[in-house]
Amino acid sequence: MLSTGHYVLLSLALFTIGVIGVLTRRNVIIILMSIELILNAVNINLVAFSRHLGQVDGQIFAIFVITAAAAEAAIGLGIIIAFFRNRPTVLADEMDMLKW
Amino acid sequence: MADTRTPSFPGVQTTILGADEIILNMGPQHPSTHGVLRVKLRMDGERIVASECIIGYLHRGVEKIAEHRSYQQFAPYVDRMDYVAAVSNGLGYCEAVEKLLGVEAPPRASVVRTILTELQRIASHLLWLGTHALDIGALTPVFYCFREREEILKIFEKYCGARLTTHAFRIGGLQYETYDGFEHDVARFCQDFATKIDEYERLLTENRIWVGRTKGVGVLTAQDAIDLGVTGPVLRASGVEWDIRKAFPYAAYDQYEFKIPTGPNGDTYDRYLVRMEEMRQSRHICLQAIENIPAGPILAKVGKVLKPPPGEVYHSIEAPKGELGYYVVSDGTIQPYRVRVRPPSFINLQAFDRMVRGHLVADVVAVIGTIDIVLGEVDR
Amino acid sequence: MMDLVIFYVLAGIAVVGAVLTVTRRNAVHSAVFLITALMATAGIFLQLRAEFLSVVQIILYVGGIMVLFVFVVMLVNLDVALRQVQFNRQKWVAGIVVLGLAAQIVFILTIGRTQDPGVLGVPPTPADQLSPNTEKIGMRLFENYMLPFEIASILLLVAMIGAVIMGKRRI
Amino acid sequence: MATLENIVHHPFFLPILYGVVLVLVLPLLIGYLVLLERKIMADMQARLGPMRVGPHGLLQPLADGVKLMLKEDITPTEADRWIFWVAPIVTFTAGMTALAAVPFGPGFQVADLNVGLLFVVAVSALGIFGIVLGGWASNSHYSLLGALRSAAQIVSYEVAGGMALVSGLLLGGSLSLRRLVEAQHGEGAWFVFLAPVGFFIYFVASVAETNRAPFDLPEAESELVAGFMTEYSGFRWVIFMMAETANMIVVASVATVLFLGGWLRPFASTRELDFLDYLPPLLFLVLAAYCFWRTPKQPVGIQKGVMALFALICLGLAGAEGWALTLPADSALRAAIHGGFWFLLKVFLYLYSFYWIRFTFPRYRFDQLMRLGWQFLIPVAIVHVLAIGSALLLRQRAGWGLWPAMGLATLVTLLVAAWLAGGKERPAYLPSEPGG
Repeated sequence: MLSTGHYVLLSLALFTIGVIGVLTRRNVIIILMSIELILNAVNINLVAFSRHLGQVDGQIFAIFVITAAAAEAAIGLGIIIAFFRNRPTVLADEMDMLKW
Repeated sequence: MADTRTPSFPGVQTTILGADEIILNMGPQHPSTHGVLRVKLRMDGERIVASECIIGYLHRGVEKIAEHRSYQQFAPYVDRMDYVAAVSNGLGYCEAVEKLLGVEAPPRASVVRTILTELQRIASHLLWLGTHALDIGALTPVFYCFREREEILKIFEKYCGARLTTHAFRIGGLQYETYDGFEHDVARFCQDFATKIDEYERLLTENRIWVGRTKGVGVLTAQDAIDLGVTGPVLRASGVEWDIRKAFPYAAYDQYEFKIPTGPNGDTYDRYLVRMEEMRQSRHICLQAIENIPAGPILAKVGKVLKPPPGEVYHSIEAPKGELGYYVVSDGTIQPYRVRVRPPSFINLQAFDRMVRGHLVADVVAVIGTIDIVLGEVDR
Repeated sequence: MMDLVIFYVLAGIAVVGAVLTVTRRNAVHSAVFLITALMATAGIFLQLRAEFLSVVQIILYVGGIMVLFVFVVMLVNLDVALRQVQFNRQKWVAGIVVLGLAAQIVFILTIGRTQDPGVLGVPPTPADQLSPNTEKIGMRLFENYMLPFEIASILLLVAMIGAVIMGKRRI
Repeated sequence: MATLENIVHHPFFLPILYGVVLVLVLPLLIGYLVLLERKIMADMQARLGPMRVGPHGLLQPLADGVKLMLKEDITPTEADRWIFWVAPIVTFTAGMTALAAVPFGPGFQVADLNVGLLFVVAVSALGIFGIVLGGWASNSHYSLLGALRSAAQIVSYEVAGGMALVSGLLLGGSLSLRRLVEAQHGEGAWFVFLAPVGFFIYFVASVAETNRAPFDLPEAESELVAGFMTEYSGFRWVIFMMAETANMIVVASVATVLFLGGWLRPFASTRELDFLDYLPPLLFLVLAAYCFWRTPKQPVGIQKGVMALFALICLGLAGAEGWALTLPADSALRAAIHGGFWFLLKVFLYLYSFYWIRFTFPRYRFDQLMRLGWQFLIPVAIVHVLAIGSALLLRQRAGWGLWPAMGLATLVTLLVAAWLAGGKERPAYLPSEPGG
């Protein structure tokens, strides 16, 4: 039988991978993708406990998380596009100017 | 070191591509460059920053060939330039050489020439309408246009045996006498055609998408058009009332009554309307001409061997696409010393860059269609 | 038994997809693997009887956000970026984080379970509590979570305006 | 022991059976839809269309299939190989999966999901990935432009289409496709009559979402050669084409379920019109008679045979539809057979209108397309949703009748639409100065 622990472990695994991605990659877009991965891991957790407790509140929070993720992606990618127009690079450690 | 990836475009300051800029090669193998035109587009996203037409893929050296053929031998070659309006090409060449020889075609020949040339104008405009509409995405008009064009080509076939490269005329008059029932065929075509052209207009003229795609696209002001030497429907759509049939009448045009349609704005929509009206006027001319074809000889007295006196002559006619001029220089031998053609498509194509700048890729296609180029004529 | 197989297949796809997402050199490949991982997650939501959320995940995450990602990756695609060093020198930070999380897992698996099981000690409720899923979520969302819902819409509006401003060529 | 009985009653048996049938039948169906499209196109363009392979080109799809499968499969040298390879499959899978949830008749679907409609919409939207990735992986400017256009277009029109679906959902009160049809049976009117504006918006949006003319910009042949498919050839190209047709079937099915009464016969709740039940067998009988009549007129023996075969197929279908009539009126099998007929008929009519506008209209330009979507369809759709919601409130709280309430909602929406459309025509963009 499948316990809630399975889902929590999966969530933890995805979260860890996401964190490693954020911390080690240089490409900003992949960093953003790793953040999506982290948010996704959180969603799994929320939904798993929602199922465990028999309440839909967790799923509603997951919807809010997805909303936040959409907003974050839109803004983040907008910044990348705006930056790329001025300096054609996608590497995070080369984006070291405060103004241009 | 110049970067090979960033070719220079005439009139554009920087050669370095911006972050959003790409260079798109349209053609020579492309569904809507009407043959082997190659257009290099420098685009900001989908907007044209600059363009460059690259021609010559169909160059056959027609003008050079003329120098090694006798005057009659060269006549079939001109049919291969603007191959969708071969009759008009032949008329221009024959009249140019006639001018050089100082002979004039007999009245019967002139009238038949007028009828055939006007039919050819309708056929050429029909082909333009079909392909132009196809470029803009209307799939159906092209088949209707070919249906009517077929009738015209049948008349040509009955008259001279050829449909496309007709070689219908001869220096000094006509190649053949008209066949029995020629008048009847032309009259019937003209009667049917009146309703057919309304049918095309019903499909397109009021169509919101068509209007949206053509209005305000590829605007050419009258001054620009004159500066660039643009002629034909493109010039007339810009509001300049200039038609060689009226200005320097040739063949039998001075006997007939017709209007020169002009457009107010010089955009693609106006050029469409102008050409549609021109088809109506051509039909009108044909109907007038068919009423009274004078009897008489069809060939003026010209020798078997043409040996024009030394001299030079420029003669131009109003071909379907614009002013088609022939500049023929004779050195007194049986071969022309030099023949230079002023092809309307080639000159009109110069307006291309002016017309597409600032527009989108989709408009490039509309503009290529609206100039109505034939690459055989551009490249010669 | 069937449940377990389905879970392990989906979880495996998700984890492998996630690993490939953060290790691929080409950002487009990363996006493709992220899509795979997200689709697997949608499957897991389905298994958790969250049909509505599963579809929302597909529509919003995969069909919306990831399209945006792919779009941007294609716009800023640089051949140069492929040849550069892909990882920075923060490996030790990442290592510490991983170690910390591993410690947490060990804690949950051993001490946590025996000493204070918390909610995990409560037996899971039967699955039919959550259905009809869409209706339940709708009622709960508009009865108890009206204010957060409105705030979320304002957040989206702000993000939309921000993205438009950011994307405009000249401000 | 797994006897036949056990297998048949296994919960996965019917879904898997439907799945297999779908996968086997669909390519054939798509092939014949393409033939139908070509025939309709030919008819509208004053020509004959395919006539050579089989009588009246009836075997053309098979010939095309064989030819395309044997064609050389070219991968551009600079292409991103595995994405290039996987892209058509993604698109096709998405279309097929969406079809799985479509009920072709009562009880005649792979799965009746609680969130059926959302599922269909969500999964069919995934097809865009195949297009975008395929266009990117081809490493060609035409493909890339096509892919970018496609992504922008599909995402934009999904908003309008989704809003239009919501107006239907409000009337039906469920996301389950089956219950949506039952709701229309209950109301006694298809939702297309109750919310014509919603249907119209969905129709336009579905044309745009499936990249059909006049919105076929991602593959506009006169501009972008073939858009995202420029570099594809042979079987992979077929998969893209099949996916496009499968997507058309999906959007047509969604429209049929939500607005056109699904598998319901016209006037399903009017008992006096029950004689309409005799229409399906009669229709097939007429078709069969026509085929038999044409059979001796075919020039070659084998063509006679093919024509006779098609006549027999029609006869068989007529027999099946007629046999279903002999079953009791409430029999599930009868409902499934006749429901399937009406459903497919509606889908074909919907597709016919796709073809019709394709051969009539020129193509939009990209900025015009976007303006139409964002500045006209989406506002109108939002107003429509609000109007329908208010009308339902009027019905519930103020006791209005169904028709007056819906009529008012439609009127309000049409007024707003007229106001939006009547605004001054602004140029979509200003061409920058020459030489700039």
